Amino acid sequence: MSFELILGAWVAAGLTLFILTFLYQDNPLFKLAEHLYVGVSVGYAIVKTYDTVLVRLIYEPMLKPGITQGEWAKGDWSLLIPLTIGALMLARYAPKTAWMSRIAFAFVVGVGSGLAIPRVVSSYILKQIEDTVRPLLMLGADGGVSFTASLADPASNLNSIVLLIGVVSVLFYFFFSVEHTGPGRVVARTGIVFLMISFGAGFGYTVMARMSLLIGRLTDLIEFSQPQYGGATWWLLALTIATLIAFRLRRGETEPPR
Amino acid sequence: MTATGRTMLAFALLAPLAAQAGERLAPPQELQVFDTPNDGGNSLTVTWAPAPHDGPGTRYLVMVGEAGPPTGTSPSLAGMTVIADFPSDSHYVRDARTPWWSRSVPKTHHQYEIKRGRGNGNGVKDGTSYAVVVSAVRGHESMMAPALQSVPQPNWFNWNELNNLAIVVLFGLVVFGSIQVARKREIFLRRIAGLDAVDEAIGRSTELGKPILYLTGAGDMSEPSTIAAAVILGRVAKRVAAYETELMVPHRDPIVMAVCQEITKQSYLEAGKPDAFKEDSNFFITTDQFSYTAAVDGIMLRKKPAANFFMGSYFAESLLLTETGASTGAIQIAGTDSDHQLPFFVTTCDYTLIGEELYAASAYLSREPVQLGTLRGQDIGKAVVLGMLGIGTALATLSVMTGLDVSIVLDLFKDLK
Amino acid sequence: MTFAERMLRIDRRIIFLLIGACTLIPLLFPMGLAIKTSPEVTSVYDYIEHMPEGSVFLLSLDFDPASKPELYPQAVALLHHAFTRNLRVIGMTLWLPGTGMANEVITHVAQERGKVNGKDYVFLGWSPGGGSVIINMGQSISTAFPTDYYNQPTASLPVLEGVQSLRDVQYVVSLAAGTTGIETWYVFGKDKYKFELGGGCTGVIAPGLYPLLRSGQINGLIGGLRGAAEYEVLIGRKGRAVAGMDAQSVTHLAIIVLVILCNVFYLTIRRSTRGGGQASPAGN
Amino acid sequence: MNFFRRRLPLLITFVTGVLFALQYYVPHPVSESMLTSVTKWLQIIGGFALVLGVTSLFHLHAVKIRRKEPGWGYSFVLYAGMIGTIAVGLWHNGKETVDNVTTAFGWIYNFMMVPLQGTMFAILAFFIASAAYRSFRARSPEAAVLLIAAIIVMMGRVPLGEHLIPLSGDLTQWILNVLNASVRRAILIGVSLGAIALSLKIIFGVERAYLGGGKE
Repeated sequence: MSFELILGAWVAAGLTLFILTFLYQDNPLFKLAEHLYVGVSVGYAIVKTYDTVLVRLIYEPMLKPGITQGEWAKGDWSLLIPLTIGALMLARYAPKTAWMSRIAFAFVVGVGSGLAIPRVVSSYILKQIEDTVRPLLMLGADGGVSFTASLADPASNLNSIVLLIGVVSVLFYFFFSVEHTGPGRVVARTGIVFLMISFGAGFGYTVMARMSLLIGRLTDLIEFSQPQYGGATWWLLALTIATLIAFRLRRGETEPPR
Repeated sequence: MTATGRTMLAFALLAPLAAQAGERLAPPQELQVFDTPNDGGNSLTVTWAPAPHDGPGTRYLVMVGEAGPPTGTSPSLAGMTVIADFPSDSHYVRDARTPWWSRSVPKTHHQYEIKRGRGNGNGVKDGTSYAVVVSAVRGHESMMAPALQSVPQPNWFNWNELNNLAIVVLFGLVVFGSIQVARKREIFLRRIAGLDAVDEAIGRSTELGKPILYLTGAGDMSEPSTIAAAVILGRVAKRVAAYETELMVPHRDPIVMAVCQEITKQSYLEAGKPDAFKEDSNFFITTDQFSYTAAVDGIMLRKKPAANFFMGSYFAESLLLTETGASTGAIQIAGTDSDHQLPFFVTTCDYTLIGEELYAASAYLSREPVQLGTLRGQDIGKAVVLGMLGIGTALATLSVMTGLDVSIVLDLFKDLK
Repeated sequence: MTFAERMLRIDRRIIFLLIGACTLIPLLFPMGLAIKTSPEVTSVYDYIEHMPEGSVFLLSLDFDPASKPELYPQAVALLHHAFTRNLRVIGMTLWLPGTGMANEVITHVAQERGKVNGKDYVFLGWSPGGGSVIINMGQSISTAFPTDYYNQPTASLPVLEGVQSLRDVQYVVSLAAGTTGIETWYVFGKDKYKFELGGGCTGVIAPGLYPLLRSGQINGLIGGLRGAAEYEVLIGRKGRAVAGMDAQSVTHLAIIVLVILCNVFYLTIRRSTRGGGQASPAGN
Repeated sequence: MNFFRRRLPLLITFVTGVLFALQYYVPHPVSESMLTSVTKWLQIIGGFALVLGVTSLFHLHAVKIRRKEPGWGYSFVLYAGMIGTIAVGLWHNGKETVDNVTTAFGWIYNFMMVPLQGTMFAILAFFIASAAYRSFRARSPEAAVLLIAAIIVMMGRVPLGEHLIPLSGDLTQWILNVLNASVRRAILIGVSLGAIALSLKIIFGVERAYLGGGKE
């Protein structure tokens, strides 16, 4: 196994353990790893933005057209427009020119809002209404009208009714122009029950998500504890615990007894 | 398989063929060729009427070729290519999912769209005239309709989306209309139960003589939830000032902090306690998610506030904050529109303003016409949606029971392109 | 303080230890419980299974390292399936921090399957703008990504021959850990450019995607580690997700037991306080 | 100057907003090519917006180090991590792998960024368990409903749960597909109405919070 991989295993195992010390309490090891995390991810973002935006989206299409073909064969000077708008955005940092950044934000927010409106209507309003509006009875194979009550089939009539009740009552719960009294109270109560079921489902599903992350980290730690990595996890675990104890003792000395 | 079974199967297979054999093969009737409407060009549409001989045994062939100079005669078949060959019981107008207002041919007619793509070769180009021929084929027999010409071109409006545009315009009018109304007179808003919980929590902190912790979330000042959090902070600060309880507001965004500082100051002034206002009750920690969370958790454990408020937008840190807060025994009130964090707020907090309730609470407190008017406009929008769901379901059910065609109304509620 | 109260106030670090143990033990000693497949996952599998050879499959890996344990196994399974079916694969990401992982998973699986970069698959990398990237790809892929991750011009890659825009892509699957992901691909992509869309997501956002699944806006949904495990079962290639499901089983059960214990203690406390309140006047 | 500072931005928002909202309804190639150009620009501007977010962090920690505020040493670690990553990244042209060999930049990504971010979120697994034990109580009928739904879904999503109570799997499917879908749909419709109202207010200059930055 290469040296880089072994070193990598030690670093990764160490940083993982440092972060996990937060479970004991907030401490310098956690803070160290946490700040390193912010620094590295910001550095990563800067490098990627430079490579993608400046090199691949601006410099090459504009000044190095030879490497691409077709539409890109000629230098694309229209890219100066987004470059200018982007530069205006950065004007925010000098107090005197800060107002210029408004022009850039105005453009981005304007286009963004415009793009969003019709698409939101189409995808999140019409499409959702379309799928909720379903006949409450079904045309049977013999031409007669029937009612399907299977819970297992999401498209059954019974489920269409349940879905309709859910959508209507929850929409009504978020209706602020009428008091929730009389029949409104019943509908709003139904809405809150539906909301709670959905939150319960969300909680349950999220448990799986968070456990997966832990499983992922522990799987790595188990792998790094193998002899080919020099038992990195074990050594580092001992080191981390020793450091935590040392911090605890030192703090006990410096802090006056209560 | 039993003998009877086999006979029945054979009968079932033969029946349609026998019926078809009785029908004479005829050339496609009412053939129309026209530029495909509502599109960006490079496409033609052919439609023709269904025929009695339509069935699995018969096929339709669509042929296209560039039309020569318009001589008035029918273009020759040479130079035409077959671009489609399909069973005659497929490809109907109704398969294309268009609303009734943008259809010119009955739904039962056959329809085929000629354009570049899977198996269509290079398709057709805008501005060029094309001749199109459709023939019905059964076995070796074939009947052809006379060729028709048309020119594909791009269009300036997609009429299929008319209902979408209408919704945008009408909803816009409703929202701006409501804002105008709100500027002129009071708009009724139902009581938000969560606000009582806010007062109760402040009351309890005062009794215990412990501080109050108020968080404004992860968002910046452009997010509606952060604005709502700042407005509610104003209310909390006013109460706190009256009772002279300690208020702590740790921030993640410097601009939000500056705004909240102003709001807090104003609240102390209104409560008649400007001297009690402390500049450092609003303080900045860091922009980073987990450093911030660790620091706030530290404050909770050290200062043991009697009430924690979590307003605004939150991400994964929500649970780290509320779980720690719950362990210190504080009353916790949350308000957020971050729907994946709601399950955690609902389980770990004593009261939660769910989603739009947060905006409503803020509008209720601020009495600002724009906020109130928008809320009313959205309410009208919701009422219309509820109406559409009710009418739509009733009509769809009626249609199943009576066989009535209700698409004239239902198409309005659909997203058809 | 009663026993129930004391139990409810135990140091949370004891629970932390319990959860750590419940995760670790099944990882070291797997049980291998059978995993049932659900219709949501099967429909993604079936769609890929029935795509003709050489048709274009776009996999957008819209997640960051924080969601790696959930979505990485999904990506591995989907890529294995797509390469087995000899589809042309386009990889990309809308999430900057995910670029390295996305590149790694595609290269890794392609190597295992003996596929050649540029001929059988391409990794376009990351580009900022979210929805704008998708719109732009719908108009022209080589405008949105003039070059791929390795700086090869996209317009001349054999794998992208005849693929000018998203209209020429048959199936898109977005593996998403947040709002720039499946919804974005629907709103700015499928809605207009008419490819079929499938989704894979973390457990946190999965419940929020069911309205889109029901209305057919996405044709299937692979939810969290469970979804990944189901996909691994479907393609008959058990990996990290199936291995993780045992630990999931134990931790889930542990949490259910904790919730029940919490409520038993809570109800005893409530009953005893209520009971005490009634008993005292009678005792006087 | 007032025109450039106040009116011009509002005018730009109005014009671009209306133009791109209407673009959706116009299938003509002219409108499509306008969409292509502007979305290409937005990709690039999106890159600048990222830089904007990063710069404020940069500034913040620089101040902390200069003033030697408590914990400034950690800010130093942050800087070291950032500058080291940038230097290595630029050296390798921003590539994690070259010819299937991991570069030093890829090494930093694989062995520092991935485990650090992953573990940060893995902590939540512990907190969710502790919340389940300490605050997941049936305080009211609504809370009880939430609790039961959560238990069923937790059972139905794992093989062991389905093995012990076979019904839980189907029940989970039903909760997710029908009950949960209806709620999420209602929330989606409500939130979308809010989003459209907000976008319209921005386009017509009623909502101006986004302009921020820079005094009048």
